[in-house]
Amino acid sequence: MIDKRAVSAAAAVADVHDGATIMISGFGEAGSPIELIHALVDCGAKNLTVVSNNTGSGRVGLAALIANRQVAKMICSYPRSANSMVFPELYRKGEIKLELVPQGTLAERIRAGGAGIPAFYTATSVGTVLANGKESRTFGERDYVMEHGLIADFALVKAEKADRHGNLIYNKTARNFGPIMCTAAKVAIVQVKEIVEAGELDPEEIVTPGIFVNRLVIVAKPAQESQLVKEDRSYP
Amino acid sequence: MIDKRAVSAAAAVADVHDGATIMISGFGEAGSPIELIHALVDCGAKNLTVVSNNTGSGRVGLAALIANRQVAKMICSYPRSANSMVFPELYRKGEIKLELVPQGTLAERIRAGGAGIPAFYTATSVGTVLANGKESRTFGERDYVMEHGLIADFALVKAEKADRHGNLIYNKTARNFGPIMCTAAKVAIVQVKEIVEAGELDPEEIVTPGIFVNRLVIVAKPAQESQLVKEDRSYP
Amino acid sequence: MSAPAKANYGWTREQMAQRVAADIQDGAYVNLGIGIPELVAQYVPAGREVIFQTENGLLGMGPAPMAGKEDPELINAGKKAVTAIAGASYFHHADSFVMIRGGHIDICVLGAMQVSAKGDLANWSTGEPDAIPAVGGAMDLVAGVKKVFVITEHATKSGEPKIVEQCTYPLTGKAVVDRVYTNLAIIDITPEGPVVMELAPGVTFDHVQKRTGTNLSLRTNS
Amino acid sequence: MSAPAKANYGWTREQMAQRVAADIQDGAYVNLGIGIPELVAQYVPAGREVIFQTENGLLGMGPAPMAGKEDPELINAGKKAVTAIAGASYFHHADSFVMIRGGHIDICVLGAMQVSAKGDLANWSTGEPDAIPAVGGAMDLVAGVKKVFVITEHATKSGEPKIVEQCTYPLTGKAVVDRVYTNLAIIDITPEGPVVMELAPGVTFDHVQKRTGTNLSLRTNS
Repeated sequence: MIDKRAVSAAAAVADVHDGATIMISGFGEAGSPIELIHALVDCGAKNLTVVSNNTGSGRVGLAALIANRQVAKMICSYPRSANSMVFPELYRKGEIKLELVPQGTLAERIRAGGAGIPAFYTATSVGTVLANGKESRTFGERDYVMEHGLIADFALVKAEKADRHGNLIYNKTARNFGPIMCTAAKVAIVQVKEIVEAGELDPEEIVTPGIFVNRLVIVAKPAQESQLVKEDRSYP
Repeated sequence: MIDKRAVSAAAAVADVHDGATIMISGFGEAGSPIELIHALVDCGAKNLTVVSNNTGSGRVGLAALIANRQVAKMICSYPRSANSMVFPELYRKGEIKLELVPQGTLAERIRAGGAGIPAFYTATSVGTVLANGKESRTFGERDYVMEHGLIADFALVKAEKADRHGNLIYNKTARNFGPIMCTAAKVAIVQVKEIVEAGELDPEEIVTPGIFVNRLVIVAKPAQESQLVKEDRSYP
Repeated sequence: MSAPAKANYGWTREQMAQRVAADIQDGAYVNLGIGIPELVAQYVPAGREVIFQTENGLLGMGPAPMAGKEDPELINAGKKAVTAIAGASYFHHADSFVMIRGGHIDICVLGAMQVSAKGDLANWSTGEPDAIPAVGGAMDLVAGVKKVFVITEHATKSGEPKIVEQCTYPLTGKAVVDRVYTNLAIIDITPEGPVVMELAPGVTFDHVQKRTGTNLSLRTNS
Repeated sequence: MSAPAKANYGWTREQMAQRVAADIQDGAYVNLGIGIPELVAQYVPAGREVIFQTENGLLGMGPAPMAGKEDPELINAGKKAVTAIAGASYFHHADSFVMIRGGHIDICVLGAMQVSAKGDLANWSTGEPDAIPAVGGAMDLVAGVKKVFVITEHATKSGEPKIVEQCTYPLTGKAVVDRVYTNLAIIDITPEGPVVMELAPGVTFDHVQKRTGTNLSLRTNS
């Protein structure tokens, strides 16, 4: 019988290896899988490439993973949010690499990776420094750059609810990168507040079909990053 | 105030011009907007290019549009279904053109058109006659062909319910090409069984956000193609 | 579930479908082509849960509905009425082919007109001038799904071999087939060519080789 | 809704936002950048319905919630708490940028560091070696949205012009800006260069030209 529940967050991330590429959902704190990231801090895998829109804030969640020197490279669109200090500090010291990608291109590269599309063309970034070194091409009367699909070894994603098949629904703007990251990772690990019986989620309403999900972890009351930052918490 | 309701199917398709490219939703009869297609038969626009997965059956719906000699070219994946005779007959006589596209490539080309992506690469059709004349390219160790985004002047789509903003939900496997065709057409015309107040559709559940929809037509009790074919009906 | 009928020799279609079903692991995501492949869904072994995808937008396809309960908006890729299991989901066509092209489906089971020694598959067109070409999702499936199983009669009704050195019909994909299930044998396509993994009861290797258009080898239990 | 404060001369930020809002047609789909552009939402003229998109996955963004009613999972692109109107919808990031890249958003309103005579926009990076580069969705917006409006102070705090012959900061996009709303004037970027369409009350063309790094022309009512 299909049952994707992992016994714990620690068990769910235990096989993340040094040098892995990890996609982490979230736009700021909305949709950021803090508990899974903290399990990854405990797991200790190093030299990671992390694909995530931001770089975390304070010293918890993604920022804690970076502070713990587990991340060699960030692929993201906006590495400096309010209260983000860990990444900027390491970046200025040259101790972490950055691949800066326009947000829509980042999203489309992830979607392409999940869809088996190795490359596509977009007008985004044409004529800017972010197009430097990229192949360009004219279609019709417009110039485009070629961008490559992104895939990952693992995705850490936060959703709202799942069933044992791994079907997912999300909450409001916490949906953001979760659905596409589930498609683009070899192993998608998802934390949810609740796991319901198969059939309880309306099949018209499911956002991520279970085929894209490998492991489920229940975090009934997930921490909110902004609250942890306000309390000046750090992890571990 | 935003209100996308058209007064009738006839009014909704009145500006379809000769030579237009029209996307028509449906996989077989599921999701086929019969009443909108019949309005297009009445409208009489000619020399159309139609993008649709099939070519209709019997002498109603899409088959009626073809039988009425309004379609110069079909872009589709599967032009011969059960009970499809109009297209095969004209095709054998050389009186209608066919661009045959693998189903997933057709879907992705439509999605790309709606997403502002002029071209992408796929492994589908590599090494087959459908790759003839297409640019190919190796990424990693695999060969791919380049495919172009598809856009249309109009889309005729069947959905289940809408609100006045044009937000849509669909019914089961009648969803198929509807959502992506709405994104890829300059003017998306949608027939629904019912239009509800804004706010009645759960924002988590909306499949097509209203931004992709231009005109709504209520067809409370849409005909089923298979039933019309069984009754040997034809249109007009 | 219909009881397998007895064939003159070799496996019946139902037995072929049973053999395919036996090779589908618990928890697999599977797409079944139109025709004989559809029979596979009936033979999932007890204790296994297999999720069927149909490319027209349903994951978790269930069996045909009872007569009178058909919903023309709940159909499979063959445009037949189906049902949805608990835990099913609906999605649009581009998302459906994210599953297929993106390598998320574990197995697809397809019919064939010809399979070559190298695993080329021809199953969409006779290439005849008056044929209406129709490809559907076949090329996407063979390009994107992790394992491609073919289920087919070993030879055509007129006795022409379907497993051949080179396909003469237009290809669906090159070097895409992993395993072929026929009424006579189960044959793996390997880098060394087609290997007979199992013979149907009462069928000899020579019998199979005579009905095959390319050299077969027999699996050796080493 | 805060009452516009009075400026020493020209338009206040609130008045600038009002001018932008006045140019947004009924039924438009609009994306507002972070900062001054966010003010625009407050000034939609009575009788018009404008739908705001925020690229982190919401169409139909409403005003900020009342204090204590913030939901950390309902935020805008500036990561501030917002609400959703009746008729709103949520979607994932790739679908959000289908709207943006695909040309479905009618207008975006962005801040600027520099705008060139040809409509080049620089608004994402100073290009200084120790700056942390961060682009967000700006490049996607200028490449994909039908009309790009810029709302900005006419000059920097130190008096440097922001409307210039050539941008010296790294570009967000080339030839993308349609119209610039400053505290001094409304300026269209035309094939013939920047044209002052309207001057703020009490502001002369010469005054604007002196604070501008490229030649302006004045709209002639012909």
